[in-house]
Amino acid sequence: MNGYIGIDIGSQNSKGVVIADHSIIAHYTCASGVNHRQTAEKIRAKLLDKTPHIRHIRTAATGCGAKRVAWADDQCSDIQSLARGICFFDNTIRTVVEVGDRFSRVVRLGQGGMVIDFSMNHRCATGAGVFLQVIAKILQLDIGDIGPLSLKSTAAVRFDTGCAVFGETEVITRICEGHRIEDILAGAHHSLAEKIAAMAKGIGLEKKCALAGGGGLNTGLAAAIRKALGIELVIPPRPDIIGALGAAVIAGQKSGHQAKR
Amino acid sequence: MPTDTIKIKRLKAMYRLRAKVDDMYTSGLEAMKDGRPVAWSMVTWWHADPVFKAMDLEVVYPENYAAMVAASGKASRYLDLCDADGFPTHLCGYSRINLGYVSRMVNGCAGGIPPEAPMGGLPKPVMMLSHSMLCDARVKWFQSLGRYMDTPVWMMETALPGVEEWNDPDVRKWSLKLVMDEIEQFIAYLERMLGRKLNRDRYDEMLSDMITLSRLAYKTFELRKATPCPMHSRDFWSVMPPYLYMSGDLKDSIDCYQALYDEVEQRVASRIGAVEPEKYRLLFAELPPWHSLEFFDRLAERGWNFVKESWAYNPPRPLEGLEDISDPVERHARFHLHVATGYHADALADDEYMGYLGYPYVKFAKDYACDGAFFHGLMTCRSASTHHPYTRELLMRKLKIPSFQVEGDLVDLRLFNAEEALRRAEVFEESMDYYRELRQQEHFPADNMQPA
Amino acid sequence: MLDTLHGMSRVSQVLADRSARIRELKAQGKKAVGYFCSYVPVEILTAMDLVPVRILGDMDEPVTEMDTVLPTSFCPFLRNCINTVFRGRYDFLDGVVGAHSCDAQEKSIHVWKSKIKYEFYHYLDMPATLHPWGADMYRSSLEKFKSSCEAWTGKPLSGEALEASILAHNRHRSLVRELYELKRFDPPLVSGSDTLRILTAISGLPVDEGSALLEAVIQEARAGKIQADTQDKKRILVVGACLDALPLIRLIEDFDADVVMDDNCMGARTYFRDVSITKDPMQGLASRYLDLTCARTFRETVAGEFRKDHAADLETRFAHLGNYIEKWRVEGVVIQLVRFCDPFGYEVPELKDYLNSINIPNLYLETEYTTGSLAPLKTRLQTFLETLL
Amino acid sequence: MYFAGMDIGSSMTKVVIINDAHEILIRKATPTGARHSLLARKVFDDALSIINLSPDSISYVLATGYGRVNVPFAHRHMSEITCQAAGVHALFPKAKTIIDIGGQDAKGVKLGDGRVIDFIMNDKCAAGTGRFLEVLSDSLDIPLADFGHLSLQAKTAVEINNFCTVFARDELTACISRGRHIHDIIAGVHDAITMRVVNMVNRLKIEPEVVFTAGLATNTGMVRSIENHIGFPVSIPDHPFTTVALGAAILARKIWLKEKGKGNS
Repeated sequence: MNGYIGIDIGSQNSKGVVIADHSIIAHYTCASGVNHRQTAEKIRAKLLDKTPHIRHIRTAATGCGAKRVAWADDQCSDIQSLARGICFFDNTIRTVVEVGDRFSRVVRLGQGGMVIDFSMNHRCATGAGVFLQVIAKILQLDIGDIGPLSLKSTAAVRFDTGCAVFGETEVITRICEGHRIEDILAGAHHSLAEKIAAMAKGIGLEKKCALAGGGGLNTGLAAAIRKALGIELVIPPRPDIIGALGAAVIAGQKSGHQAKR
Repeated sequence: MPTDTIKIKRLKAMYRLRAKVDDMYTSGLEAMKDGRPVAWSMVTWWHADPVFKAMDLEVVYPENYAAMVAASGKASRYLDLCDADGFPTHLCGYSRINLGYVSRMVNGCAGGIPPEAPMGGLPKPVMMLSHSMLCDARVKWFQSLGRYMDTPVWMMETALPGVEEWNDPDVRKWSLKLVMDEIEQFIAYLERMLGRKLNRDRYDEMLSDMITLSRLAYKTFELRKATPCPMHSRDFWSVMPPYLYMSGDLKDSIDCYQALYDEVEQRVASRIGAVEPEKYRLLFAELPPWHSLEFFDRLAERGWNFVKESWAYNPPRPLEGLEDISDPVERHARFHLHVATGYHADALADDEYMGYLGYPYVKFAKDYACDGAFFHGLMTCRSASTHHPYTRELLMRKLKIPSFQVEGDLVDLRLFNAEEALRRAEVFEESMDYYRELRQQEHFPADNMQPA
Repeated sequence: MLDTLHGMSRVSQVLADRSARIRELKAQGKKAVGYFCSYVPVEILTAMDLVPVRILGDMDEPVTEMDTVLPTSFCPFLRNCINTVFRGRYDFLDGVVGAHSCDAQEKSIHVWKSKIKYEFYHYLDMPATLHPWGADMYRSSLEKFKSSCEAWTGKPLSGEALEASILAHNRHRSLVRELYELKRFDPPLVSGSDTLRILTAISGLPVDEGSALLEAVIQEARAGKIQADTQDKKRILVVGACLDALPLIRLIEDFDADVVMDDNCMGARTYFRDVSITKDPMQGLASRYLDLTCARTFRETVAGEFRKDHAADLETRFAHLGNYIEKWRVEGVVIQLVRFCDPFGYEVPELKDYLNSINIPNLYLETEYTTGSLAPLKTRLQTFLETLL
Repeated sequence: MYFAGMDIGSSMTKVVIINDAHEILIRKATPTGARHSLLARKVFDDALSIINLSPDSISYVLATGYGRVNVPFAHRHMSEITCQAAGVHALFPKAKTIIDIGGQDAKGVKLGDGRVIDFIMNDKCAAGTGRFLEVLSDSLDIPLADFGHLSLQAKTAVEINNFCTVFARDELTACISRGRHIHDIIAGVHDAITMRVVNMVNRLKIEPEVVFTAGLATNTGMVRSIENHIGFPVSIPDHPFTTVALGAAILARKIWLKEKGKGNS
């Protein structure tokens, strides 16, 4: 059976996906580390041995490290792969919000995952997932726990820092002021969600709206973004691999086989 | 699939006009050497230029000079000096370069031109002309130089009536009166300073040359409505300074522009485009990244042709009946006042009130049949960036034309990330294609209107 | 009923909901006109029986509606004010008046007018200098403002009504000056934060109600009911554009200092200059409003003559600060600007030159007009105030 | 009599105790965890037990630093810039300019006989602070302590374009994967921090004698980079972490004497 590979080399985490016969056959994620060339090789090896029965026709790479994937047939932009990926998952979605480590993106899409409009944060990492990573680190908590913990808060604390890295100072000051950890986390999630909502309003929201990227795994952030946007959010089972999935779909399209779902 | 066949076809007549910008600086330095006075001036959109020329007073423009210092990557030394002297870092990038340059000139070189200054530098001025058009920086910048130099500053006012207000004859009357008073007072000031009277015939001649040159430039750029568009924005930015700054001999500039007009007309006749095949026709909002203009060649490889620029750098729309005004000062004043109010009537008819800067883009997008608009947001230039959110939404709401935003800055070259912008350009093509189909279905004026 | 309370308790009541009293007046058939800036001649609005309401921002509220209106690198105060308007906090306004005082305001007014419709929307063009021919233009611009108010209300504005309104506003301003006199005591009889709360309250009330409130508050202050407590507080003057940042004044008070005097639009810049009574009241208005101490006006001592006297220029532009510093025995000046403010931004080095020349320690602070952006100022303010020991 | 200065920094909590004759009895620095209001008391008590003094033998405790507001047992708190000035003046009487680069901010201070004449501070963007090195040390997993000697072996320092620390780190990761040497990368980060800090402190007109203190002063690479940039040598206190706490102790004594109305020291 013919299969297509999508590789997304992100700044923190990298993901690989194999699709065949309109469905996801295999996927693999690992830390991007320092050498992106090696990471791409590792993902490829893992995907190949997970799908021995597949004839891998074509590979497309995306993400900031895409150029390092020497053996990829195509390079595609992170925004196109996000749009194609979410459409593969559900083709009635018209807006997707992706919260990555370094960049948050909002894309409005039309039929077949075609990009209508998009925006993302530029020079500064404010509004991206790294903001929560820094805070989890200073509170000596695992990134996976801060979402659920933030949902236990009753009185979210005000968060104002512009710089993602200085979220840490703000956390320290809030701790000094004796606030509870859940309230501090809720404040951080709310502040991030607000920045993303402002960006989304900038290009207009069309229902149905989905949340993708690593941020989608964080239940607290998903709830905060729903509240800030004021509309329902669909979250795919593995929101972090949507970019890689989109790259695989593009590889399929480029090879003439329409990977329709 | 970039192919090297698609390159921007540069106009031959452009090169002579581009060279005229350098004359402005060489003539400024020569004047200094022979002891003739040199003035510094803000761009005044033709409010002061004929008077300067008629009084034979050499003029150089710190804004234009700062743009060249930034483009040649020599800005950081002057920016550091400006910061060290306590000026906030968010001020206009051009003014910070000039403030640093003067601080270096006065404190570092005892008033002489700093040796490292590009283009031979700017000589110490005998007077400086501020102007109230467009932004506060152009009012306060020369005043702040008082800390370093005892050079007198003259402030020239202009009226900036609102769209609805401009429709009122009283407002037109006193706005025109202010602009005329300012011209007369400026003439009186220069006469006192230079100790000689203005030669009114020479002033009238300069005025008519200025209007002829402006009309000829306007006619040339109207030809760019043709499909494919014969002249890329890169050529526009090269030929713009001679009429924006009225530099050098105006009659020579008129000849150069006539040659340019003929070449462009010839291209239109034989359907030659500046970019072939021309896949997308775009507007360019405000100031270009002077330091990385080859970025547009990379976009040309994708078939992007830039067909029209900001209202602020294009010649004003021709004003009927200008020639029949006998009083040169009134003719001059009406010509200048028309710059900022030229599109007010169109804006009012459309119930929009950002009559200059913003609204003209709606008219340009229609007349030049554009597929998209490129917005170059500048960190330290508010007057060139304030209207972007408004204009983007306006183009989408009125004409279903999408916009592409790239961040940059006047002076900090690192903020302009060409690679990242090129990666996103591919995605923006999908938006342009989508809305082009949408416009054709709903037969929006932008697409099916034949250029006037 | 709303006006049973008076003095400081009435101030707190007004501040709790600035629109409450305006809605009552509208119920009685009055109309409310919003404005941003001290350059809008409120005398003309009062004379037409319109209620002038100063539009203010909210430092605690995040700016969420501005993505298709104004960019982020823009005056954060104006962007915040327009954000509160777009969130419906000023839906009681019948009209708006904007002035070409600074470039940011001139542009935001045109964008605002394109997005929200009001019965009455006037844009007042202004010159940038004090040249006589500029003043002529300003005079015509004021006449146009008067005639468009008349057109909207359908009532002519008589000279007597305008003169009565000028007298009422002059009286109102003299009461504010009387309140400021109480701050010359040591300790001042009214704290900096209470002063700002009073000024914010009266900025949304009709002039005579504001004056009545001021009289009550002055009485309470004289009776020592509002007095700040301890003795050795350092006396600070805050210079800036429009400063309605109560949290900043409170931050200064946390470090045993008090804001005894200011030069900003909510305070002295607006209330320390009366309209001189002239045969033609419009001429009195024109000369007063053009000469306010805002940095937006290009002031040169020797306008027109062909020489430059920088020291004299500084005197012309900042002498009024020297007088305030002397009369209110100020020990330190805080120059507080919002980021992206050009008119005041270009003046910072020269203002510091002037203050240093009269040996007054000074500190320049830049905020983003959010409560969060004030937090990092704690260390700077405390250090500065400690240097005044 | 004894006087204590507590400096609650973002990464370290420091205590200095002096006697009436300005002799330093103890200088101690302990990493600040997330819950630092309880830590201050513990650091204070440990220090006392080391020099076996009882808490009530301390006549005056002055707290400073980010966490100064909630040190319940302090008599008073003052800003860390004022304390830094007093501490550096005690160690270097002729000092005129202080360059202080800590984990969370960078400061410049101009001194006039131990008093602060003028100061400037960056705590908005991490790129001009020690935080930048901590982020880099994390992703290269090289201890901060080695950064100094590693950077001194650099041939040509890397030029960093990105403003934001987060994006700069990605840029450096890309440099590594292109084979640039660790020495050049660390030297590049040192220069990036130095350029931003010196640009800022230039607003105060840097005058010798210049003292370079706080966290980064122990990094020999940073010292070299600063000296190259400002054009003259800098003096380094032997305990650069504790100069602020020392200043706090000195001011504690001064204020206590003033309040007691006793004769001068």
